[in-house]
Amino acid sequence: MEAVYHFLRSLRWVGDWPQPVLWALAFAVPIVFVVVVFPLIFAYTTLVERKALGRIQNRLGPNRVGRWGILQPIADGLKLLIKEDIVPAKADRVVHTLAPVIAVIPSLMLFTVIPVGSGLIPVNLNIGLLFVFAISTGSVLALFMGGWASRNKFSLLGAMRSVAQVVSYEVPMVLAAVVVVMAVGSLSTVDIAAAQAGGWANVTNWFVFRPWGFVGLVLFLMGAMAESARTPFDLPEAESEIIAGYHTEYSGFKFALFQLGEYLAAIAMAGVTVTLFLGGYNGPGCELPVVGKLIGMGWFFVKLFAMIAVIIWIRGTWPRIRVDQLMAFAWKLMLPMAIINLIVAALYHYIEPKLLAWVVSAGLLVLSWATLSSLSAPPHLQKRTYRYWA
Amino acid sequence: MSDHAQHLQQLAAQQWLIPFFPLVAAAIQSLLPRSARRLSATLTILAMGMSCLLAARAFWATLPVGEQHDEVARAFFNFTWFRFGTTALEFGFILDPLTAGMALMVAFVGFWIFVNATGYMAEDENFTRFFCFLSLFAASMLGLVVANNLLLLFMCWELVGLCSYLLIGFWYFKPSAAAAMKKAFITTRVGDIGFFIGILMLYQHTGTLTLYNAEGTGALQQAGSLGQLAGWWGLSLAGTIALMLFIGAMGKSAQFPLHVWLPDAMEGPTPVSALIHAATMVAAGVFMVGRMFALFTANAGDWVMDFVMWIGCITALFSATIAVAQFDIKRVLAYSTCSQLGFMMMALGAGGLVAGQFHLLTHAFFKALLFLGSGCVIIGTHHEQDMRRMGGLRKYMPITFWCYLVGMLALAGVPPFAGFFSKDEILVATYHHNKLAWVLATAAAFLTAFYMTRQMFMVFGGTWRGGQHDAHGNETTGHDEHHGHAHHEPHEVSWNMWLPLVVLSVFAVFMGWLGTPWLAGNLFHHYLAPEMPAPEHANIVVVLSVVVGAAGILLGWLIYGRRPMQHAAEPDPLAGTLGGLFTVLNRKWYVDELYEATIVRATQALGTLFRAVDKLVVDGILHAIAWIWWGVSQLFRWIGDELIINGGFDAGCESVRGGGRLLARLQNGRVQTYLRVMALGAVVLVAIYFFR
Amino acid sequence: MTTAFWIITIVTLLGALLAVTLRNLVHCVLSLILFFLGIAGHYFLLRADFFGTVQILIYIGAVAVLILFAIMLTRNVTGEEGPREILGMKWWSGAVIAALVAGVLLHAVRRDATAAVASSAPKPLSVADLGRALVGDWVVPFEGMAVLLTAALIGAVVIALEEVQRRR
Amino acid sequence: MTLTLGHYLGMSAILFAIGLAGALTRRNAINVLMSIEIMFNAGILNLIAAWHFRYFESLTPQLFAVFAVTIAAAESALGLALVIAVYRHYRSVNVEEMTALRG
Repeated sequence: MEAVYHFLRSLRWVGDWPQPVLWALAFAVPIVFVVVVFPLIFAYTTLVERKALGRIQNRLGPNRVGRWGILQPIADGLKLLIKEDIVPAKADRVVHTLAPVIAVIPSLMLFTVIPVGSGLIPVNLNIGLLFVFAISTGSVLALFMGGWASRNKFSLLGAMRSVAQVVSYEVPMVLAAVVVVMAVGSLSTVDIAAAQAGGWANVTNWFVFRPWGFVGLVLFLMGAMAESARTPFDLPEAESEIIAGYHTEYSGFKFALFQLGEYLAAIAMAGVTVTLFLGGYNGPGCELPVVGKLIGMGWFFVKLFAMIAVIIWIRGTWPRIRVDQLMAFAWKLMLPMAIINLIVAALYHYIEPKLLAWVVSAGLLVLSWATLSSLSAPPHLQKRTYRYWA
Repeated sequence: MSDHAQHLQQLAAQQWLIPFFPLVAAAIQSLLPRSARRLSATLTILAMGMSCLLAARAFWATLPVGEQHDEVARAFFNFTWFRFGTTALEFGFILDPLTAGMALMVAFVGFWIFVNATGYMAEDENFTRFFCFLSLFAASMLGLVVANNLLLLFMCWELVGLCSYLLIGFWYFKPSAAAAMKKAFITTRVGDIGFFIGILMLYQHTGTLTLYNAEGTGALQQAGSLGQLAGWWGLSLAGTIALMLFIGAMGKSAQFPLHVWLPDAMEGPTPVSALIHAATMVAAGVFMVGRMFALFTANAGDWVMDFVMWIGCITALFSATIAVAQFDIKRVLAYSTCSQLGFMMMALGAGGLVAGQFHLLTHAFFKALLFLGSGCVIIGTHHEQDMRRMGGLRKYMPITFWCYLVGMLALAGVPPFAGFFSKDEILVATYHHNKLAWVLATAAAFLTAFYMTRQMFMVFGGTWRGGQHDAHGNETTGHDEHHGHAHHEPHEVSWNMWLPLVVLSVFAVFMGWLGTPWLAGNLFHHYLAPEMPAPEHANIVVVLSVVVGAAGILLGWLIYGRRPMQHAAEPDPLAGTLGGLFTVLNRKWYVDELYEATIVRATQALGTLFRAVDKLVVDGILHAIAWIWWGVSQLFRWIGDELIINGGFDAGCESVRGGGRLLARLQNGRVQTYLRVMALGAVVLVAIYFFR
Repeated sequence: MTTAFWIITIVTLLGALLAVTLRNLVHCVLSLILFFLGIAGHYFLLRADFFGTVQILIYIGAVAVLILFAIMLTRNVTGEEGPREILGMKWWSGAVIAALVAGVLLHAVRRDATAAVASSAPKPLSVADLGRALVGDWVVPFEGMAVLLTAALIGAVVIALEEVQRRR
Repeated sequence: MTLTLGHYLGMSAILFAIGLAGALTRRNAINVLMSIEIMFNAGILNLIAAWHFRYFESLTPQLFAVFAVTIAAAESALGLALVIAVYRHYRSVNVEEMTALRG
């Protein structure tokens, strides 16, 4: 915000305008940015996703509207807008209507604390990361409200699944992010991004290149995917089990809002992951005086799209897991791993030749991962023989 | 500040270490598994040994040296525990002769009792728990002794009570033990209410609970000015507070109306009886009175000192009479303990601080010795406690016998032994103060000698009467050695049980010389209270007490020694002489029955009443209304004399019912009603605060 | 700031009022969430950002979700209550008592001279300072809290599981 | 009109009273718990307001608030567990029916 203000002041024509106007503009720019750019990213993410899934599944994907289906998202949007908005007769009308709105708001708010470039952040909260976690829990409410208000047992099942899932994965996810907070000593996303500058070509200082950072990234990404109900954690809307989960009874624009909220949350979480572990806007050339900011912004979006691609790739590759597997995975593998990761990060901080620290903590993490995964592995099932009598 | 004073100061700041070791031991043991028996005992004994060494160091430092002949060596260390608002809560530790002597005694006697306990409890499966409790007890008792703050003292006082409760009921699966633990806890709690009121009053008027502080504003240092203010019941304020504190001491030290718990406390394991109910905890009341002595003597016109003396005197005589007619080896000792505590209280009340504390110390040694001896007897005779089924043990358990004899002679007040000197001091002090009390005390001393002789002869004299069956008597008595029943024969106990007896009997022999005026002046008096004038000696008292002691022993020999009991079922020879009185004594003057008939019954009646009221409520409003309507309709249906009478009766019932219902509606089990009343109460309180 | 205060206050009071008066349990929880949001808003207004986010994280993210779970596990999932005896004896007495309490509290606030202190716009709370204090001077209460939370967690699990195990 | 501490105290007093009214009148145990949460929050808000207006140089109010929030969280978890246990036992969450402790 301040950065925008100073930029406006430095412009020849605009700089002489009265200050309140400039401030208002400075306010408006990030808001417009958030409200326009990210939904646009959302729209084309859906297209990319459908194309990519199509390729993975040996199909073509959408290719009818415009060249390479490039206008497909717009067509989808129009279709959803003009569809009839149905509220089931027994449904709780108010809550039913409120739910999609609430689904979108927290997702949009998440973007306010993600630095897309050096100094380019809508709001620099000194507790940005905590804000992310606080806000991201809000989405679960929307899911619950939508599922509960529909008065449909599949919707309710989906809602309850989503609540349980989010509550369970919140814990390891937060713990995975805490290692970064420990390393940086600040909850501010700006500080976290800035702390990863430097090193060879602004790359080697990314936290992902520390053993604990890599483990943190994996854990955080899994938690984030569970929070935003992406495959393989899409139990709340498992279409083969409970039709479409919490949004079974939604149609038209409300349905679109739900989709929007979910995708925005996924994108925002990808953004947070980039900020926390992948160096944020840092990359070769981002330290240059003037164009550096733009280069940094470019790096940020490159990484963001890479993360989105990874998420889509995972969706196309993995099957959905069962409910008991879901819970066991969170509590028996991710949580202990996150706690061990915390300890290892602390060790890393205190062991002095950093190369030694790197080797030691990597070894510890691999060891504990091996132990934990063998402990939480499903029991080997014996060959069952079925006898048919009585 | 001289070097010596500085050294004392340093030691005072380290006084907390004395209770610290047993506390740590207790904490560790609470986590040990049941199987860690050896470790547990080792920990307890080691911790106690550490405490003992520290206490000895502190004791050594308080011994009078060189120039400081005429003032008490007292040092204290106070610190702020926490503060709320502007009020700071101070805690502190003290080091003066009273504390040092008591701490050394507790640690030393406790150490040997722990050693003995390893033998006594060897077969118990809850060995670890036992030693955990013992350690906790030792910690809280030592904490009580070193406290320089009445609140800290009270906390330890209660902890000591808790440990006593836990240890009396150590075998909680025995109904009698469970009853005894409750009785002990509740009875002492009655006294503690008085103690607590005293503490609150003291805090109200002095604004501090620290006993001594460097500014001279400690609670005891203000005793003189408190003595000038008027209190209740014609006492000075200091006297009133002292009276309240004494009520607490009465509960803890088992003085006359509150003594009932101590004999029942013998349900606990014998080392517990030795440690808690003879040597240390029951002495805490005496110690506390001694510690707060400045309050008791603040105003010479108060009757509180006489009260203390008479309570002590009555207890001494009263318990001694009961002890004469008991058959349980431990109960005799228990009543004897009551009686001796009465002696101590009497001495304190007669102004003999030194005499009381001296007897406290010597008594701790020889009574612990006697109790441990009785524990050895009990183990040696395979858990037999009835003296009628013992006898002849002198032959089977020689070491125990000789040690027990030393303890008995010390308790009976035979000249060279410890008890003689200390009891003598008490009698002298009483003689100077009040002749009647002295006569009664001498009578109690006579009884003491008598019942101890009786016990000696019944337990160790004569022949082995164990293994007999009361009614049949078909097992012969005189030929135990020929008997094949080796299992029933008594045997000497293991070394870890008799070694403490030997050590303690050494003290029981020689310790009295510390407090005799015949040997370089009264050393103990000089140590404890150099500023007080030593009491004049009175030869008649000494002579008479020797005579009385000898007479008691002689009488005991005449009745029990000349012709030993042959059968366990034989009646006590005394019973024939005393007739009905013996039964009365055997039933402890029916005090328990009296309490049962009055206090317990009244409480139960009150409980029944409340229950009845509750019952009415269960019926609820609906039933009540239905009843009224039913009555009314009856009235209209049959108008006749009989029915009118009936109806009138019903109406009477209804009115009672209605009253009960009104009261009991308050307790309807609904949280919200309670919350409602709470909120209303809060509103009323705040309103009073604003609009008073 | 004053305007913001009044707006947030209205939201907060509305949330609280609805939470205690609405008949549908789930609606109550949703109103409660509105109330929690209002409180969080107040914290942000008071420059206690940390507490604002903590309020959202703990109360909305955890407590409200827990309550929703409890509703789903105990009552009919629609959250409907039985018919209400509106303006019954209980309702009136409760309201009167609450009003009395409010009156007494408000009177106390009015009487208190320090209540007239205006904002001095302190610098926002530093989380780092808070953290240092928690593991510094306040480490013992902090550890105590950790123990309390663990105990509450285990206790809650035990209480809620009891019946299941007995049935086995 | 400037904003004073009194505004906050008064508002939280009213919130507290609302919570109390709920705790007193609602029949559903979960509702009662929610009302108690309202009272808790009113109390914690007081702490933060006191920090803002008077004790901003001290960390104590916030630390206190941290502990209060922790206790509130523990309380609600336990309370809801109890509600569930009671429901399993009585098949009801109506506080008026939980009268096993009646005298």
